[in-house]
Amino acid sequence: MNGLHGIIFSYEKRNNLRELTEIRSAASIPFGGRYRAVDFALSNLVNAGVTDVGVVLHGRYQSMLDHLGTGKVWDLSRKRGGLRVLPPFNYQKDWGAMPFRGKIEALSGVRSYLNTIRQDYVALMDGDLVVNLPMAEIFEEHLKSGADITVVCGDDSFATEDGTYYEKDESGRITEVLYNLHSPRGYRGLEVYILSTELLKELVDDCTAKDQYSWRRDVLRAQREKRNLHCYVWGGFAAQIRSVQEYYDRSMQLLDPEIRAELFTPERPIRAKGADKSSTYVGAEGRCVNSLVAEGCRIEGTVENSILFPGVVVEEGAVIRNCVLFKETTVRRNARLSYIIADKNVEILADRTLMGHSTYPIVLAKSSKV
Amino acid sequence: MNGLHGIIFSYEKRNNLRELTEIRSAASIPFGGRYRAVDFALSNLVNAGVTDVGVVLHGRYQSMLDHLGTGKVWDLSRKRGGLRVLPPFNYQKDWGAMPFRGKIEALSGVRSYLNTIRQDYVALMDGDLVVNLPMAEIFEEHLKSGADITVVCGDDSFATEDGTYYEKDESGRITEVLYNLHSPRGYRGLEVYILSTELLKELVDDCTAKDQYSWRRDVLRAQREKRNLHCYVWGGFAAQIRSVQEYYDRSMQLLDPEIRAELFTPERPIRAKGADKSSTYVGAEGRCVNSLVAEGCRIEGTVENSILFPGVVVEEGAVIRNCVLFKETTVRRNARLSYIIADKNVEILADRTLMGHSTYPIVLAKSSKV
Amino acid sequence: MKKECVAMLLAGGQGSRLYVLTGEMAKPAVPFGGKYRIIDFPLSNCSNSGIDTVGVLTQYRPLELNSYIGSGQPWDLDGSTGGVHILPPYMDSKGGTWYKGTANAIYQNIGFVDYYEPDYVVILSGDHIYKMDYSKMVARHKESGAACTISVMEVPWEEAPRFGIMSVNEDDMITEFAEKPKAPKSNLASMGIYVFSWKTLRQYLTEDEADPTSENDFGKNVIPAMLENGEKMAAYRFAGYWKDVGTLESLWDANMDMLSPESGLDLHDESWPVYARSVNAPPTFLGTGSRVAHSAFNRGSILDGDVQNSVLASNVRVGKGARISYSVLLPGTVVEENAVVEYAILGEDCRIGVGCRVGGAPEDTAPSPWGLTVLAPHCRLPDGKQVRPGIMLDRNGEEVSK
Amino acid sequence: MKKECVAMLLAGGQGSRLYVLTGEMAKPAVPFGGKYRIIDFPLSNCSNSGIDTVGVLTQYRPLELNSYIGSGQPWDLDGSTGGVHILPPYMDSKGGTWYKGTANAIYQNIGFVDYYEPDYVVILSGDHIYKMDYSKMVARHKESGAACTISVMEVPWEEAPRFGIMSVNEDDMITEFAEKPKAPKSNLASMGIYVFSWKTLRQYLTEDEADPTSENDFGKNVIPAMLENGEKMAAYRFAGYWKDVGTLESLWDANMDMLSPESGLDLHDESWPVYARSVNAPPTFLGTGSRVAHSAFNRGSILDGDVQNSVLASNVRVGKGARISYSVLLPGTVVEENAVVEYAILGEDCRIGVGCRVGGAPEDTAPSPWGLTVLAPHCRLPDGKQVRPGIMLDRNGEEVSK
Repeated sequence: MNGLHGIIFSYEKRNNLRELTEIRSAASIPFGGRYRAVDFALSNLVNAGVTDVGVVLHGRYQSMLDHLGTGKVWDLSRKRGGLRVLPPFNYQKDWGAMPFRGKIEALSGVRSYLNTIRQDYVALMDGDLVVNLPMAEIFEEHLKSGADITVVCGDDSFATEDGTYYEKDESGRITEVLYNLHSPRGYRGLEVYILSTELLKELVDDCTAKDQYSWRRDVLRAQREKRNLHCYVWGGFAAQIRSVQEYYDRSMQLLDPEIRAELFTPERPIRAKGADKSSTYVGAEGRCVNSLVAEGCRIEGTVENSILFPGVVVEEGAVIRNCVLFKETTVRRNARLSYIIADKNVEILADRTLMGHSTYPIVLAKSSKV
Repeated sequence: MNGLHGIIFSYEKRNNLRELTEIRSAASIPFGGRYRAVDFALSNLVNAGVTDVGVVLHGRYQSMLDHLGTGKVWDLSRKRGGLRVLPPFNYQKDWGAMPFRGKIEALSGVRSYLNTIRQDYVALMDGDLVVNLPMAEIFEEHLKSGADITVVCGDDSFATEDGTYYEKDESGRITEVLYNLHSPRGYRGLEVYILSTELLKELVDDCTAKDQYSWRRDVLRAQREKRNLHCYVWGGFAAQIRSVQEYYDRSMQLLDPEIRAELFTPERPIRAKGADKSSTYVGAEGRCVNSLVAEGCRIEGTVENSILFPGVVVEEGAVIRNCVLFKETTVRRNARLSYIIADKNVEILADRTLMGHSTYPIVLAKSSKV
Repeated sequence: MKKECVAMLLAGGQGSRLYVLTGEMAKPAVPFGGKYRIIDFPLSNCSNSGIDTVGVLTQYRPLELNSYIGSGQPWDLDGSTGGVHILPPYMDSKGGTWYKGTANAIYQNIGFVDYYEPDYVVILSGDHIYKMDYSKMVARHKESGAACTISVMEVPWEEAPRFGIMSVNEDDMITEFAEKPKAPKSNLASMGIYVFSWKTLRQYLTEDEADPTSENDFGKNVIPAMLENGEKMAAYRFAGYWKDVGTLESLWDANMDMLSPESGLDLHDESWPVYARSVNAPPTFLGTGSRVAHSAFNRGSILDGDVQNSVLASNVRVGKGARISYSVLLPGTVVEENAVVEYAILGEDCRIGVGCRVGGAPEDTAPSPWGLTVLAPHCRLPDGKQVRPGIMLDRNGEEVSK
Repeated sequence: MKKECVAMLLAGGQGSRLYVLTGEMAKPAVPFGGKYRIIDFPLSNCSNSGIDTVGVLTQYRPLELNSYIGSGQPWDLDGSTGGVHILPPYMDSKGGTWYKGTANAIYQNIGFVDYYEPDYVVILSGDHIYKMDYSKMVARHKESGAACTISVMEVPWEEAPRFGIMSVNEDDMITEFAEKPKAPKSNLASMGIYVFSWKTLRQYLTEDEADPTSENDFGKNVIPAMLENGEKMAAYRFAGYWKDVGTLESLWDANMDMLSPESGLDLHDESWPVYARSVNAPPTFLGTGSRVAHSAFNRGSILDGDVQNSVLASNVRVGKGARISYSVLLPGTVVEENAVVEYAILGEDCRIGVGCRVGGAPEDTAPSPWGLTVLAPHCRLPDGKQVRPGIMLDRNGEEVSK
């Protein structure tokens, strides 16, 4: 399985995440109690035996750099190959801080890196996709199908903002590529693609020469008849995180044991950085049910239907319902929270009450004191 | 010695290095056969027991990121403290890709990082200074002198482009701060400073509030009477690399055993990344004298008064005199080079002759084929 | 590569008083507190005290310990000079010998210590739970000019006969040492943590080795010899939490202590973190019908039952209707539905079948004699099985005696 | 954590035929080729062959080897699953035994191998210099359906009696094995590199251990037993450079080989890098009066003399007027002015005083018997000292016999 190379895109382009992406890119958003979104793409690749991964960065990527380090967590700290972080200034000379207009433009910016890829095939993934794909199997199917490009699609009821949708024939060949749909139909594209390294370079060069920058418009849609585009349908959990609402709804789905079992299957473990925290302690009067709780928390109050990241403190009498609390959130005595997403290091003072709604969860910005 | 924190500046501001900084910042310029300039500042700090170092980046810093990694080479990959890489977008929100106008502005951009410094004192150094300072001793002298700021100065005959020069009284207190001098006089500032963390934050905040950005103008010169500025004079080798000529002259100085003994004293080893290269081989007909030669070279021709980085190949009949050849330079049969600086991966074809002059060494750009 | 101070950690013992828990691993590798292993405490203390060079002396089933320690990265003990090194016995041209005693273990590794030319050597034990700043103890050693400094703590007078007891003068210099004295003259007990000036220790170790009657033990031989020779010996008073977890009961006690901050064992204190190599697993899920109180847990567990006054390690599963109380569950343990576990220590990857009953509370057992119930790692109880209080089972479910 | 293939590296031997060079370290830790240690070759082969789990079996002075291998990072053998592990003998509840033979060393570590549930185990030796893709050998093993595959190479017929010789059929399956046969039936010599199907090997190891008459050795016991039982045994032909460096002469030969690409030992080939833990030192300086030819050197040296046909490790100093030829200088060796060193191996940190004369060329020695001159690490020769060809000195400069 050494024939596959990974490229992960982590750049700002969707901006409905409000305060959550104020200080980070979508790919480094915390998810599921201890992960960053990009942990999923990285683990998906590594679990399929991929040894070389490039991460194309743009925008607020300090937290991403900190998070990735040398890639040791994913065993991508290697003498040959391994993790390659590709910040934007690597591009043509005076690129500056302009965001990319599309994937092609981003790839064109790292064109010389594409030449160094040792593998014959490339998997493209987005850093903000939360999924546990059997990439080895998908790669095998790609090889068998003889497709030019394999497009991985989801098959669940979730729509996503600004999604791409596909129609396919019985053989799996894609017949239509649609976007900007008011009522989505067909298979939701997960923005995961497999194609040969040669073809990728050819597409990037061709498009760049014509000042085309959009992967879905200028490659997938425009060339859907010329190229054999194959649809791989993934029936499991697959969350694209494009808005606060999607973030919240997808997080809450993790309280479903079946979805957890699927996303965290021990066969393909999702690897993440550790936290130097002690065990979580639930006090004698604490109550914590139907919740996903990371290490290092102290729960003396009540927690229901919530997700707690490491080091959250819930003091006596506090009540947390339907919340997602990031690292080091402190909820003081008798405070009451529902439908709240609290970013890192937020403090809720005693006796305060904050309530959002399931259709409009409230985001508390990093380090705020409420 | 845990009381000292290090901050290293690596940003584009001097631009006489021609092709050498085309693809990298001055701090990541190769020097001395196997080092990058920044290895010196990092090693100086680490050898004084400094455990926490921030590197303020700007400009073309991909090669710097690659070089620094997690800081493992300098034992700065730590759970607490260690190496912190500070790229520019960490700054106030819409900073973008504008270069800093000065050190104060750079520090102002990482203002929140300054708050996380655990040590009471800070050493500021430039990433393009090649030196082996006894920082522990300088720090001790700083504490004893009662100075507000200790300014480390060189005391050799070298001038540097755009240098800052100091005059001091007998007690070591600085009485004058000069720059833009046509004929330099006084002590040449090495842009190495020690001061308390509190004072640093105060100076940054004061200056920023007044839109002052220059450390030497707005702090050192403007406040030279108000503050106790102490001059520490370093009599040894200290190369600021601001122009190709300086780069060349300083490199050639390493052929002097005394200067090498000083810069590479085993008491304060300069640490650098390894290269996975085998031993260097000099052929039966090869001749190599008065030269500094890294590992993995193959020398079948003649090498005199030169510096060879890892993996340089000098074929039969080729003659290299007074050259600096970066990694993987290949000099084919019977080619003749003198006064040449060849960047990484340059190939000189057979029978070619290239000659610069000691007052105008020629730079061959990375990967060029001549 | 000169170092001021090197630590040598005695991790060699089989830990036979932990019985089935150490059947397959060395004592310092035994899991503790839901997240740690015992050796995390001395290693984290070293790291936090600024001691970056640690030798770990071990000869008993070191595989698990070796791979746990690895490069030392989790404890920041992976610097390019120093770091943590496992030191098994080895052969030289004259053949090899196993470690005969604590002093002999250091003696056999004089070459290792000499390499770092240390002024001081800190001798640590691999079976104590405590947080201690060794740099303060070394400072006390330097100030006092002693050849050896022993850390001591006050114990209740009635417990003093169970310890090595130090008598001290007004400067806290040791005047007398009595191993488990019937009539103790002091209540300052040795904690088995020593700082030696290396030159002096090196000489005593050499002499001790030459004495065929010696048991080559620090407490029994080296310390008494130094005292007898009139070496300056300082006591260093320690006041925080400290527990020798060399027995099943004390290991259980210490686990319970971590649930109660008033015990003095605070593992949430960020100024003195206790590091550990962590397991990769998703966060723990507490089900709708779960009831977890006064308990600690870690990653990867799924808790659907009742958990009271217990410490659960990673990847534990507690089924619906199951009840766990006053127990310590080591990693990977599964308690199936409606099983009851009380006052027990369950080894790694145990499985307690549906409706089993394991252990019991002292109050329910009287007047029969009571004790902790202990299951060896990988022990699998069939559904409905009963295991009385005080029983210990090996990995095949056979009863073994404590 | 299942692995298809695990490598076990036998690094246990004292290497007594390297005499003074292995007085203080295990044979695989002996420096080679100016930059490497012997063990770099099998470790790099593993890494380049995609084998990421390696057990290193050692019981002889492992300190240097341990700290050299460290976390395995230089060889990319520090993954979170697998990696390189030093495996010393250890004690379990029944006590401990030293490794009795190569097969017993593996036997004692069955638990380690089992942990990875491998299909195949590659058995390697710690004293061979060669570059080999083990994955091709494993592929041959799989294709042939053999229980054991042995790598072999053709040797000149006249040298065959010095080797373990394999007779093979038309499919290169082994039909007969003869240890150092006087009348060899084949010229295919065993290289001491084996691939076993783990299940089969595990069973043979257990049986071998139960046999009190066995020497518990692969070549003497396990392989013959398998052949006798009719197990399928495949030969894997290897054609590149391979040398057992178990003797001073062969170690010297192999060093000389690396100077000549025609020997087949090419260490500059980037497609099959040989990794090493490198020393931190500035580049080497060749002085104005130096004359270095047909020689190799590494970092940190200062060469002012004449160096011909020699291999110099890091941090060597050769003074003005000194002359080195046909010699191997290990790290840190200093040859003072006007000293002459010929046909010698100088151990680490040796010092050859001003005007010394060490060793000599065979042609200058005749008709007296000639031999390599070897100095133990740290041996310091006073100025003007003469050491005749064939002499070996220990670290105190005393003559010892080979």
